[in-house]
Amino acid sequence: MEDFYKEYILDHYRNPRNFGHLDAPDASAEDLNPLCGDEIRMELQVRDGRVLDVRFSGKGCAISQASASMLTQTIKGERLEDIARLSKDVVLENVGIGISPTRMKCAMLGLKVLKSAALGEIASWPDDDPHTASV
Amino acid sequence: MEDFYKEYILDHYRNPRNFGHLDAPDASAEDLNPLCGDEIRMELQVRDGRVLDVRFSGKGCAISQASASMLTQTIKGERLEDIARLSKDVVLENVGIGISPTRMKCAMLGLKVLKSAALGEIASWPDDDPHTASV
Amino acid sequence: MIASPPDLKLRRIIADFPILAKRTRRGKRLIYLDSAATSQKPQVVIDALVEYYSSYNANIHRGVYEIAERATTAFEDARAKVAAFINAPQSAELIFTRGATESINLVSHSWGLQNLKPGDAILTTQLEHHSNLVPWQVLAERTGAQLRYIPVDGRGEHVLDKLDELLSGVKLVALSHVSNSLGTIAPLEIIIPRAHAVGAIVLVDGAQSAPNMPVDVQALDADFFAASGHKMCGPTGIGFLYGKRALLEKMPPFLAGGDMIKKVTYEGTTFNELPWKFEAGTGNVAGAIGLGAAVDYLQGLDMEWVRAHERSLMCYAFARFDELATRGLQVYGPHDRDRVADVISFNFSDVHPHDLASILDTEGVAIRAGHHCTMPLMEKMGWPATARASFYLYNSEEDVDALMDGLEKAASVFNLR
Amino acid sequence: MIASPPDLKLRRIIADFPILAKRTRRGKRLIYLDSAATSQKPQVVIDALVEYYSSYNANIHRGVYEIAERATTAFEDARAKVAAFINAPQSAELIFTRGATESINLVSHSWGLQNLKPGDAILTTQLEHHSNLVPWQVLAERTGAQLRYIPVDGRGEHVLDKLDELLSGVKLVALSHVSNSLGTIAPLEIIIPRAHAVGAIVLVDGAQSAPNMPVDVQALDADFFAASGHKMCGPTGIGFLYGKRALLEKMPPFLAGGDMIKKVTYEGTTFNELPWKFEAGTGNVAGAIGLGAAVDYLQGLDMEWVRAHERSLMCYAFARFDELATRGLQVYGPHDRDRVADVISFNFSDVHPHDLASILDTEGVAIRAGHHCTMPLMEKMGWPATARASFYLYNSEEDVDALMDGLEKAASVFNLR
Ligand SMILES: Cc1ncc(COP(=O)(O)O)c(C=O)c1O
Ligand SMILES: Cc1ncc(COP(=O)(O)O)c(C=O)c1O
Repeated sequence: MEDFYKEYILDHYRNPRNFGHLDAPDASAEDLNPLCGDEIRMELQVRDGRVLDVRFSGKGCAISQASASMLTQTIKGERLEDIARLSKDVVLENVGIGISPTRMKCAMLGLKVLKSAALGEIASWPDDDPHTASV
Repeated sequence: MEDFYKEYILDHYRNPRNFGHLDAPDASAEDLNPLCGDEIRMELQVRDGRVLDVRFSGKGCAISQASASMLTQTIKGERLEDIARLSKDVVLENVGIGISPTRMKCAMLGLKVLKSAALGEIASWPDDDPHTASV
Repeated sequence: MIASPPDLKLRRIIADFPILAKRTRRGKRLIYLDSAATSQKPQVVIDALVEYYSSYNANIHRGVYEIAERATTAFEDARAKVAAFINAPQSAELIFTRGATESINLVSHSWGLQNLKPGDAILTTQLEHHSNLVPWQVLAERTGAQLRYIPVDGRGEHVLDKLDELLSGVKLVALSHVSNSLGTIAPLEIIIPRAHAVGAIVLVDGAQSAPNMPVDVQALDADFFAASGHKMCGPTGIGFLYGKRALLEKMPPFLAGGDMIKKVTYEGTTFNELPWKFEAGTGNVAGAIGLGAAVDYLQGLDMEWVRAHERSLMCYAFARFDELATRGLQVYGPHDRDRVADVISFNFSDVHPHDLASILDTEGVAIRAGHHCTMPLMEKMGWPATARASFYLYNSEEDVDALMDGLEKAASVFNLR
Repeated sequence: MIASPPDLKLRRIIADFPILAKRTRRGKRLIYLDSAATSQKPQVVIDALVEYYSSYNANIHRGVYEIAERATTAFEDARAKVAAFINAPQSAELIFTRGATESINLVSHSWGLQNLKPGDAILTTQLEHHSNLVPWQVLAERTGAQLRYIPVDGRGEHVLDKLDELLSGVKLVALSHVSNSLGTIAPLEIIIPRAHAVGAIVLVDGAQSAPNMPVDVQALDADFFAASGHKMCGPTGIGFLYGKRALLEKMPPFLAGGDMIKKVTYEGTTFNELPWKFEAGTGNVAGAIGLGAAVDYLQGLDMEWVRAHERSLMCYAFARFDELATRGLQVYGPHDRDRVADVISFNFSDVHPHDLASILDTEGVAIRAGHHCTMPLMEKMGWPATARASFYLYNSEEDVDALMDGLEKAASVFNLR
């Protein structure tokens, strides 16, 4: 857990990238983690099925905000369908290591909201597995 | 428990005394033990506040039927107010010894119904105690 | 007939249950023949509770510290295990409740009040446990829907002659998989497809089937399936409701409170996702974890084996009971060994079942006496009460012999010839 | 300030709780500061469960054999103990439920649907737990009654200036005795008589008071009192509702099923007497017996002592927290030590409570972070979340010191000056 709070996490938490709003987003979504109250909104500008620009807003813990911030850097230029298919690994790679099961939703909230925006409907939690109700 | 099924219990069970109905009872009541389904009805003929005659009817286990049968023999000539105040001891004395807590209601059903008839309202279980919800 | 002594597997099972090694106050071996009321618990289940309370007791879902993580994982793993036990497609379709009764009430309050109106009908059967009957009476009264009964014959078998007629206008069929008072196994393979054909949904009360036979809710195509942990080697105070996701999604919550909400303001509330939408307040965490351990235990034994073991015990018991037929022993319930599960109801001459149970108790034999929470069935059959012996995975033919000896004793106390 | 080491009584208490002797995965001592979420369990409670499951596990109320008698007696004795613990006049007024949430839902469904109509009002407060808020929102929506809030000030204390106005037309007041997120002790001695004066009844959510202070429902003159066993040293899955007999008698049953009925026919049902009218289906037998043992344990310690112990821990914690005030530690909730119970909510600079809790966890310190199931309160106060430390009878001043050390660590991880 110690090495969880790497310098760059704190940096993204205190100086989130792509934070704010787009004037006329082509797609957007927002959601919250009912277990802790973290909130994230994602807005996308889309051209030819690809993400041209992205902004996020929200409030919450360092994990949720930093992972959302890092995610916005990862997905520029990506195709919406690829985004809708992103696995949780992309987030895990971004944040580094050591996320405990309960805090997984903090880390995954940004991805969930991003996928919802890309899909145009509420995406399920990225760690959903038919026989393990995620928390 | 063995000595519970004395000969006279079986006798009262198989040959209940005062079994049946009165033509025009002055007071009556019936009730059942929800835990086992035993049913008892008591009918009283009353003169000058005293029980002139009594009949009971019902179905159930040897304990419930025999104790009701024995009770009808005990109370002839008694005053209604005394009947309303009868304690469970009268039944315990009648049936002898060794009634387990759960079967106590079998034994007491007849008394409860008799007291209800005497009171003109539903009596509580004779073994009620404020801090021990009886069973 | 001579009882076969328990084989190695059975002896090992018996040793798994600490209570079966205890003696009664009179120094008798405990012959527990009341598992249809509640089952005994194997040591592994008791250990799971102790381990939780002594090592990682914490509230779930919200704590980020170590023991809370562990408790949450164990709780949700238990859900997954129970879901897999009945072959539910997703564990989000598995809601923890206190038991079958609460599960059925959840459906009657949530689905029932939302979907029923005057003119609709609810169909159940004549042999339901009060827990699968009274909720529908109450619901019918509240909604103006009509409550109908699939009749049973004198042996407690479903009479399906008029099923089409009975099904007309029916929105919900609620019936027990296995009857707790007669052991009848319901012909779900006939009733469920015909109910679906008229657009009705089907709730299966599995309180007596989940403990005793393999259950596959997908093969049954049950819309809801309710059961109690305490009857299937699990702790008290825990049970479950399985429901098809499409139905659960559309239903309003039942209880309101913590955990079932996503967002609350002073003005109103957004509800949480499945399964938590239906789990308001702190759940029975230890109970769920214990039920998970129970389900592991049962699957380790193999539910096919459990059913076969009980079937063979029933055959032995029926054969031995025949010996007392001429002295007034009457056995109720289906004759066909494939249509009856783990329960035998009977009466012995004019010995009232309560008296019989008290006499058997002096010999360490625990059976149930009464109406078994099926009063209307008893009334229909004309039985004021019955005695009931029920068998489970830890019972042996020697237990049946002990029951027979107890019946002999009762015969002598009551001077039966 | 220097922590006083635990005295003999406290050391003995700590030794009663097996989990407190365990080490975390990182080899740290467990500093459990989340008892407001759920308390730890003393060995006597765990033993009571094990004893039940290994020696007299049986379904209750109906069995006439030895272990069923013993289980029934133990279950009903537990009811009597819990009733006595809150000084209920009769144990028939004490209904076992899964927990405070179910207790409150019982009242909202049974009393609420029967007694409320458009034009009536329900009064609660701005600091309720979702479990004592969402049920009333749902009830208000169903009945057309209006839901109103007693406001709280910036420190989470009840503002009673407009109480008369707020009470006009009110049929039910529902409020927590102690707030789980701020520790505020409600001025029940003012609110209850004034509510009664306008003919309203009062439900007290005692989930946080029953564990932490002496409760006397007669002295309070509460009409209903709800609490959860798992927060007061008892098992999970058990709790209770106290209600005045006159009210309970007139209320319709909530859940329907076995045990709550007296007589059932295919046409309808007569309900059972109190308390069983409200206890449908097999209850949490082991849970109730465990709660009885918990209540014995608490009474053995003396609830006056528990309150005094926690009060003194709170004073110590407040004093130590002051040391970090200049570095951005903000403490919420009442200042007056007599108006706050076992809970301290706080925030530390820009460290989000979740991150704080994760960092503390690495030191073995278990606190809670989030909205504590009081989202509307958090929104009103403008706090996205808070960190919460809660104290119970097994905590010591050394635990507070460990919390302080953890906060220092968080400060260094987050580079706070
Ligand atoms: C004040 C208050 N009310 C109600 C509840 C709900 O209790 P339970 O979840 O045990 O039903 C809680 C528990 O967090 C509480 O603190
Ligand atoms: C067929 C059936 N349904 C429902 C129930 C009710 O189960 P519980 O009392 O555990 O809620 C029982 C238990 O006796 C049962 O046998």
